Amino acid sequence: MNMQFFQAFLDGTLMGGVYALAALGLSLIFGVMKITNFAHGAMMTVGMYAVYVVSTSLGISPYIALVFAAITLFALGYIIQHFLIDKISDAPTHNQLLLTLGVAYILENGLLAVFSPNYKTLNVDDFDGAIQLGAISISPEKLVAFAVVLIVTAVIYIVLYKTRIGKAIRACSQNKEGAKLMGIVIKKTNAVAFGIGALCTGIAGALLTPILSIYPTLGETFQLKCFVIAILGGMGNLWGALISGLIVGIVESLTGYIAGGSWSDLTVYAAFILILLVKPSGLFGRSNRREH
Amino acid sequence: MKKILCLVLSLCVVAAMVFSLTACDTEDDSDVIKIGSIHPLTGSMAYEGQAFVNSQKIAVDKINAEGGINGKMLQLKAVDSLGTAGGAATAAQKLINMNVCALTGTYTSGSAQVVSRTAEKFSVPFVVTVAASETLLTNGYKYSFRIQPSTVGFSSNFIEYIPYIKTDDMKTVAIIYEDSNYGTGIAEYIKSRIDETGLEIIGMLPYSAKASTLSAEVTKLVSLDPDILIPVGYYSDQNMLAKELIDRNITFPAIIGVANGAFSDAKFTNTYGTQADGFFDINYRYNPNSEETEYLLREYRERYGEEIPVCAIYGYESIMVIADALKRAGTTDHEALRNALAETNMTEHLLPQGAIIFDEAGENINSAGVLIQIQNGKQVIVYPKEYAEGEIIFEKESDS
Amino acid sequence: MPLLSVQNVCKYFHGNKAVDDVSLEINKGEIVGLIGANGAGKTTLFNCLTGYYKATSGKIVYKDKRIESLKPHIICRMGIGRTFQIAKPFGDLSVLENVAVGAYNKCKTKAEAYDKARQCIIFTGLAGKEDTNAGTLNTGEQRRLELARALATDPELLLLDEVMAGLTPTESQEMVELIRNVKDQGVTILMIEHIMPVIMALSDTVYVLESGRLICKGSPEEVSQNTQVIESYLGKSQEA
Amino acid sequence: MNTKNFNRITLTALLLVAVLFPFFADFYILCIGISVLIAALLGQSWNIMSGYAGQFSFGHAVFFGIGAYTSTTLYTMFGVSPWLGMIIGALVAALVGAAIGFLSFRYKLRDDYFALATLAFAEIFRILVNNTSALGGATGILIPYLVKPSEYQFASDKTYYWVILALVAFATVFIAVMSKSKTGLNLVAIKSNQEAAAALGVNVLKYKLIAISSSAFFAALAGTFYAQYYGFIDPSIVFASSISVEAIVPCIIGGSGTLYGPLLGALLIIPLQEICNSLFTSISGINMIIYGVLIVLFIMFCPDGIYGRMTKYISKRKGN
Repeated sequence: MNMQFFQAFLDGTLMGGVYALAALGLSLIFGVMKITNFAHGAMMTVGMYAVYVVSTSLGISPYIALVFAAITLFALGYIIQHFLIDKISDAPTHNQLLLTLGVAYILENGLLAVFSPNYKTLNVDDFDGAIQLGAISISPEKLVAFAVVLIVTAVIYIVLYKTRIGKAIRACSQNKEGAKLMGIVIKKTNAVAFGIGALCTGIAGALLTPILSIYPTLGETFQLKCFVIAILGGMGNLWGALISGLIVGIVESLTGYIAGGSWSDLTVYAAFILILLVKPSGLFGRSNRREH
Repeated sequence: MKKILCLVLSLCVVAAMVFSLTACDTEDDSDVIKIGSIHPLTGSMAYEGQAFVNSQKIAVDKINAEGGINGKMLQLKAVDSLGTAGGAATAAQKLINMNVCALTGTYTSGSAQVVSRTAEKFSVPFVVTVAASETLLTNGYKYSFRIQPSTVGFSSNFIEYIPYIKTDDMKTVAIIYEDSNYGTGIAEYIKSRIDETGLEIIGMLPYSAKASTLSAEVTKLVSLDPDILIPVGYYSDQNMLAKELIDRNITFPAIIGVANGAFSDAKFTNTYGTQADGFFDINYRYNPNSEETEYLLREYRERYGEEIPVCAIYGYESIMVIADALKRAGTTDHEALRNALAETNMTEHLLPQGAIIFDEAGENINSAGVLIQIQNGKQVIVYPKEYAEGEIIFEKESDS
Repeated sequence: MPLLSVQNVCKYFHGNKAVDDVSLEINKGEIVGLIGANGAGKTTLFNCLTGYYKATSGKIVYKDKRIESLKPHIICRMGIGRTFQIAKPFGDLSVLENVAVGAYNKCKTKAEAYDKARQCIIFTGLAGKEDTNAGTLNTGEQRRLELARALATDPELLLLDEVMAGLTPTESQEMVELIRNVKDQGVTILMIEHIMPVIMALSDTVYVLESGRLICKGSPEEVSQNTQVIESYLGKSQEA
Repeated sequence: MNTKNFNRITLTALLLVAVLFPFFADFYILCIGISVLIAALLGQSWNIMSGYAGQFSFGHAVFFGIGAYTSTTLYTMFGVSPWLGMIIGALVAALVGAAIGFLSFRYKLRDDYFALATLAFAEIFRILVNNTSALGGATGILIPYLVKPSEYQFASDKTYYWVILALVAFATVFIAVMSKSKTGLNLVAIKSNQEAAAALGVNVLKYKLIAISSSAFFAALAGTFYAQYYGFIDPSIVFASSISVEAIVPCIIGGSGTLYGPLLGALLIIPLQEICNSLFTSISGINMIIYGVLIVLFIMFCPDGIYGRMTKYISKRKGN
């Protein structure tokens, strides 16, 4: 194929990485708590504002400010789980869903009230234009974002598979009753898991801050996309989320290139429904659909 | 029985609440004139919505400082439309219930459609701040007026101005536009009249204003390689587009925005400085020669700590138009005010156009966008001549 | 000719053989017991018989008709009723309404269905609880409700999945009586049970499952003396 | 006084109050009354499918939008009276509902997954209509302004109020009758446990389809009313996720799976939202924050909804 096609492919891949990280948080939260978090987009925006504030007030690079965003979001996620969602863990699905929607309203409009609705653009001095490789140009912000995504995913992997708390989280996601019997404190584990999920989303938001003009409801636009990716990858499946993030990014980009951006979302949603119907455990999940 | 009892009990609680609703907003102050303002103050359009209200406040304060209208002070009543049609309709009725003399609003076209109908039902004048939909005033409403050009107006301006920009070797056009009402309206209209310009459209690229990246679309533009690129969209998405073009060092012989939410905004040039030099935009703007303009820009900057978004000048102007009509009508009676508005012939205003005069449908007959070019990191009006701040600079010398 | 005949039925999950080449026959009017350790595949077999799982291979013939690929509600309408190991009352409905859901299966009108439901409630000893919310019943009552609902569908063959689980000895005794009464009404019964005395008291024939395979068949006495059964099932359960 | 008579008298009295309400309310309160009833109709519609049958929809805007678009295009293009259009729209929505339901239930989608699928369907419809110029595309459709009761346009909002009140009453009576019938029992049984329901001979797929179709039917009625009352529709208005949320919130706040829950919920939440908008104008965003806090508080402390909570409270007191 021609170079432009390859360019679109490449851009899709890089953007897909960021989607993947955002969706990974959602996937983790669903995997452990079995909760569809409708505040996910809003949490992402909180991450963006956190980077913006820290970066502009301290005059530091957004990539350093990212650490603050991560910490903020971890705390936010921990609090939301500990004080709100945990209290209604036995309630029917739709109540939990509506609760997270209420949280989304609070977060979004909190940002609106505090920061005004004005668009904020963060200028990154670290970079000067795109990197040109022949006919191909690569946005350095996206390249760095992609690298950070890979690093964060690797770290999350290590945390989940090598540390005690990580093992506890995985145990909870597989069998809550069993985990309880093994002496795992479910409440705390859930809160940490939600915190990590929020942290992923926050970092994803932070990575997008240098690329986009941010405003309080920006995260909404990523919400459904995150659901799509998380389900495509199999809820709770780390590598599944990463790969389907890339797939969604690429599909979106190529549709945009071939048919125009109006159709990108349509393609992604249609693919989503198809996957839901045909293989609800995701592209990479084992079929563990409840049989009873 | 107990179920019904529950029902009755709960109903009582709710009824008490509803009556508390009626209790608020019933302050009696007959010596002020209230003007209603309906804009999205929350949600994704909140930035522009709040800017309208801000500029309206400046206008109200200015009129009051000069003694008000026939001795009475103006008062602005701003209500959140929530960005939804239903929200806007409720807001309109609430304001009418507060005895406003006129309504203003609403930025989003759907809301404007609904408010104009409500205004008609209740016979209350409605002055549109900004809402570009070309169908807005096609229903024969008597009480709605629009100062600003519609999508058709902007697109006609494009057809009108293109000869001044076009060079002989420019043949092809690509339009990249956001796919709601406003972007689509402009793109389709330009397409329908493109033959008059001798140009040929080689690409129509709609995108969602909520897109998180426009890389693919830009890549598509590179492969189309049009002589003229027409981008139409809101601030954040067009900012994304421009960033992509600038970062990747992609140029076209001419980039001409039409009602572009970013190119005319001061934040845009603050962000990109001279990097965006050469970009054109056909858009609404203030008249740079007007003293009122200077006042509004300064006042806005002092009060709100930022530059006024260009669209918000229509917030200010809507109040001025209503004030002018109120003075002539000498009363706040809706019918009289409506007639006064219909007879508006306002020569002193801050828009780059002739007198503000409304036609039968309520459209401002002299409304027009101007041609702006970004030069040395500043938006400069280059056409029409009477408002021009500079000449068109052809062939941006790219030294990168 | 048997009422139900199961021929070489297999059910695999991800390659694990939950039910492995099981064949059995149930004649009209019998009570057939199905025993086996936890995880032996009893409930999986039930689920295959009632259409919840599709058997990987094999035939299931009920009254001369192949039923292995039919949907659960069709199988129910053909006259096979079942209860669940974990009682599943419809918590938002009253006891009467719970049973009526089953009764509507054969009854045309509302009056008919509710009549039938009341009869079944009285039959199972739940009289007086008609308007109680089904979610608030105790375990014993929930078991009776399960039975009442299944009976309301007018089954010819009733599959009972551990109806005694969680019952007190007195309640168990009453349940045994109840099942006898059901049989006396002409209903054929296939029951999974853990409690040996119950099986001994009720069954005409007993099948023993181990790791998905049928290892023994016979009268209760024969089975209880079979060495293989004692080793693999009874022996273990006595240890436990 | 016997219970049945008491119930009958009270209900008649309440209905009378509702019918006579426009004579006591000024037009602003009346307009809120209409918003309440639109929300109530959407809530009742959602109630059938999600409250009774337990199939959680997050995309009710699909049906609402189909109702609005069917009647409006039939009217503006072919001159079909919106009264007829409303019925046709509702039937079309019911069909689409059945199709969506068949796809989803056939493949055993449940809970969150089903909710997300409905959300995606709503988005797909929005994008499709947005890009279909025959349906007005992104520009939307403006309904001609003529006061003609035969064409579903009235001079007074009072008439609109009575129309939507009648629709809500229709939906409520429908649910009342349905919930006591075989269908109603089967739906609730499916919500509690669909395996157990199937074991009792309930055709789960069929009843789920009945639920989603009748739910879609009423949502579409609300859509047509919305179009006629406000006079303008575009894809971003009628297929918006805010419409889907408006269907869910009254039902859950009021008490899902109860006959009067959505009515109470709408009666509570719409005025509350309006009060928030009126009282907290100094800083924008505060109104929505308070709305969000209210939702959270309700879910935390009143998970069965107002109606559910009250019935529980009263039965407890009686028990003691």
